[in-house]
Amino acid sequence: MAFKRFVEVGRICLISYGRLSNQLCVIVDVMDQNHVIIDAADGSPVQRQVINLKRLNLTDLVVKLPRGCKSKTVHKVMAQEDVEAKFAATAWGRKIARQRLRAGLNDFDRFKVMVARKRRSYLIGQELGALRKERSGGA
Amino acid sequence: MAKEPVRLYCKGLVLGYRRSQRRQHPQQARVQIEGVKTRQDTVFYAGKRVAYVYKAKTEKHTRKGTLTRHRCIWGKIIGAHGNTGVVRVKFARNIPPSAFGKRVRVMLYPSNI
Amino acid sequence: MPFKQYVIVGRRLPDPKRPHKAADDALYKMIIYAPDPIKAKSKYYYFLSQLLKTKRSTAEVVSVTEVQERNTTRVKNYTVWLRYQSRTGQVNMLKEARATSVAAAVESIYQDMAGRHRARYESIQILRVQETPSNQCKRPATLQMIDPHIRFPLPHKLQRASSRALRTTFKAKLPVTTITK
Amino acid sequence: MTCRDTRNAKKQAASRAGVRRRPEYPTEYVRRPLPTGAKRRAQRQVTRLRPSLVPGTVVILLAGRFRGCRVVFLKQLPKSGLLLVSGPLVLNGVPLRRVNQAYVIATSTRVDVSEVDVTAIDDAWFTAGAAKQRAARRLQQKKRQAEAGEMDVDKPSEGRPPEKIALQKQVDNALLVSIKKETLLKEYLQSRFSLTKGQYPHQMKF
Repeated sequence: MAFKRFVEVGRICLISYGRLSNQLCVIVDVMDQNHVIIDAADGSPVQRQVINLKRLNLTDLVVKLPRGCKSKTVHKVMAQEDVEAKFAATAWGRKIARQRLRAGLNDFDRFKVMVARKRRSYLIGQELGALRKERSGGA
Repeated sequence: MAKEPVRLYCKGLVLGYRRSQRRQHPQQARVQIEGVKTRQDTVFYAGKRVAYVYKAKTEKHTRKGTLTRHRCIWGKIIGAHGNTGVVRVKFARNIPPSAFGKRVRVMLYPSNI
Repeated sequence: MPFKQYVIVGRRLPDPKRPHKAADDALYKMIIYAPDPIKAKSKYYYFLSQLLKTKRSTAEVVSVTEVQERNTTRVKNYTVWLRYQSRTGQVNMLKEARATSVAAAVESIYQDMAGRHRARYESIQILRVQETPSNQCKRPATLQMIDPHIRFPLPHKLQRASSRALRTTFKAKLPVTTITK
Repeated sequence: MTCRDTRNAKKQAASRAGVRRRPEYPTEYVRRPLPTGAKRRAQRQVTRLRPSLVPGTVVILLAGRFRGCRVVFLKQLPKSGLLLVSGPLVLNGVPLRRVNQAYVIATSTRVDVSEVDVTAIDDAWFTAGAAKQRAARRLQQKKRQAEAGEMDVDKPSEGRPPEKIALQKQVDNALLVSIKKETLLKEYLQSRFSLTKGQYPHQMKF
């Protein structure tokens, strides 16, 4: 199987450890085989920094960046390419968004989710029952 | 005892007394609370009441006047023990060693949320 | 502990018993790489004793200044000349490191020396550190990183819990470390 | 000028004016009882509530008969500092009740209580007639003990006085108006809170 995700300049990554975990960033330079320099979109809590690749998860997304470019360029490219939205549209991005949403729910919201879940399983059960009936009736 | 309709406590586990290699302090017990993994997490539980509920042979009168085999030792969380989320609990009467490895209830009160 | 770059100025203490010479007024300024000023001063006294006949009690440190480097988010290539006491004799070396600051480069050199040659901090003397343009680098390890279109996969990755609170002693599933994507 | 200088200057000025300050000490020891706990409490300010507790907050009761119930916090009672809460009674069976703030979790859900009039309720509202009720209960108990054998099912207790029932209704009706405005809020108040597997309160938001 060929590799699809590479450590390269412009690779969009997710930080996987610590305070900044699950924050999007982009590789702007490769220092050695274990360390890279990352930067992020404007307004992100991620500052330009050296990071160990152990603390980074590579995503499928890549943007075009000159190696070692300035933060200003990174901000511009990240905004232009709409990286945030592109990632949010992926399954991985949706999962993270859902986790964040779930963690932020208050007691009333949890109750509403519970009600919705019950409703869903009720409807599924209803449908399933109808299908079963249909089948047994046909057989 | 019938299962209560609601659980309003966290599950805790008595690990033992607070101790050093050769000395132990039965006045304080170490309790591990489920889901509490770091010292920062224990801040939420500081001061919370702890109940060690157990069954004894002899029945005793409750305040309501009924007889029951269940008894309870109440305690209070007095601080963190180490950095892995274990807490120190002071019980009204020192908890017996037979309680080690047993379940305690960490109540949600006194609440500060 | 991260290494820092210190500029240390010191001198030999005048000795009333010794005839005063013009050279006795000289101040000696050195750039020392060390984790803290205490260790830096120790290294300074060592180097000074190599230059002059002094020891701690006959010399003094006038000032210790930590050099705050600028632009520590740009990767640079550093060439480091060093000398170390191996088990058989003194060895001079030229090493290259990629880092974002001089101090970080020196630190990685110390680590490298410890790993490859089992050389301790005491037995290593950093002679000179210089930032080198990419086209003048020599070592293959540096050259392969200089490649403008560098691109490599991470074939062996261990997923770690994102915080201490999420670490578990036991796992339900074996971790998959060979990521082929 | 040092402090001592100032003091000396003052003394001199006072003596010049012919006034001599003389400390007055009682010659006899007068025994004055220290204020009792209740008095001291009365002197003190009103109990401070947590900032999360504002009138209208839905709170979860943590202990007692109604543990787990989600109820509405109406106001703080000035004298005791306790919270006045109401279920409302029709929704979850919790009547107008006093609770200590230590025994509730304040949620971030709020109910509009601007239309709810609870000015008539204070601590005395709860304690009035309590002594009478207690006495009646004791009497009944004694009676029961006297007729030990024949356990007559104690006749229905007197219940709450009609004016309390009326006020409860009035409060509940006003509350229900605003509760009904939000979908599922009624059901939410009807349900009980419980911790389930994998829920750790220190990680949860309320």
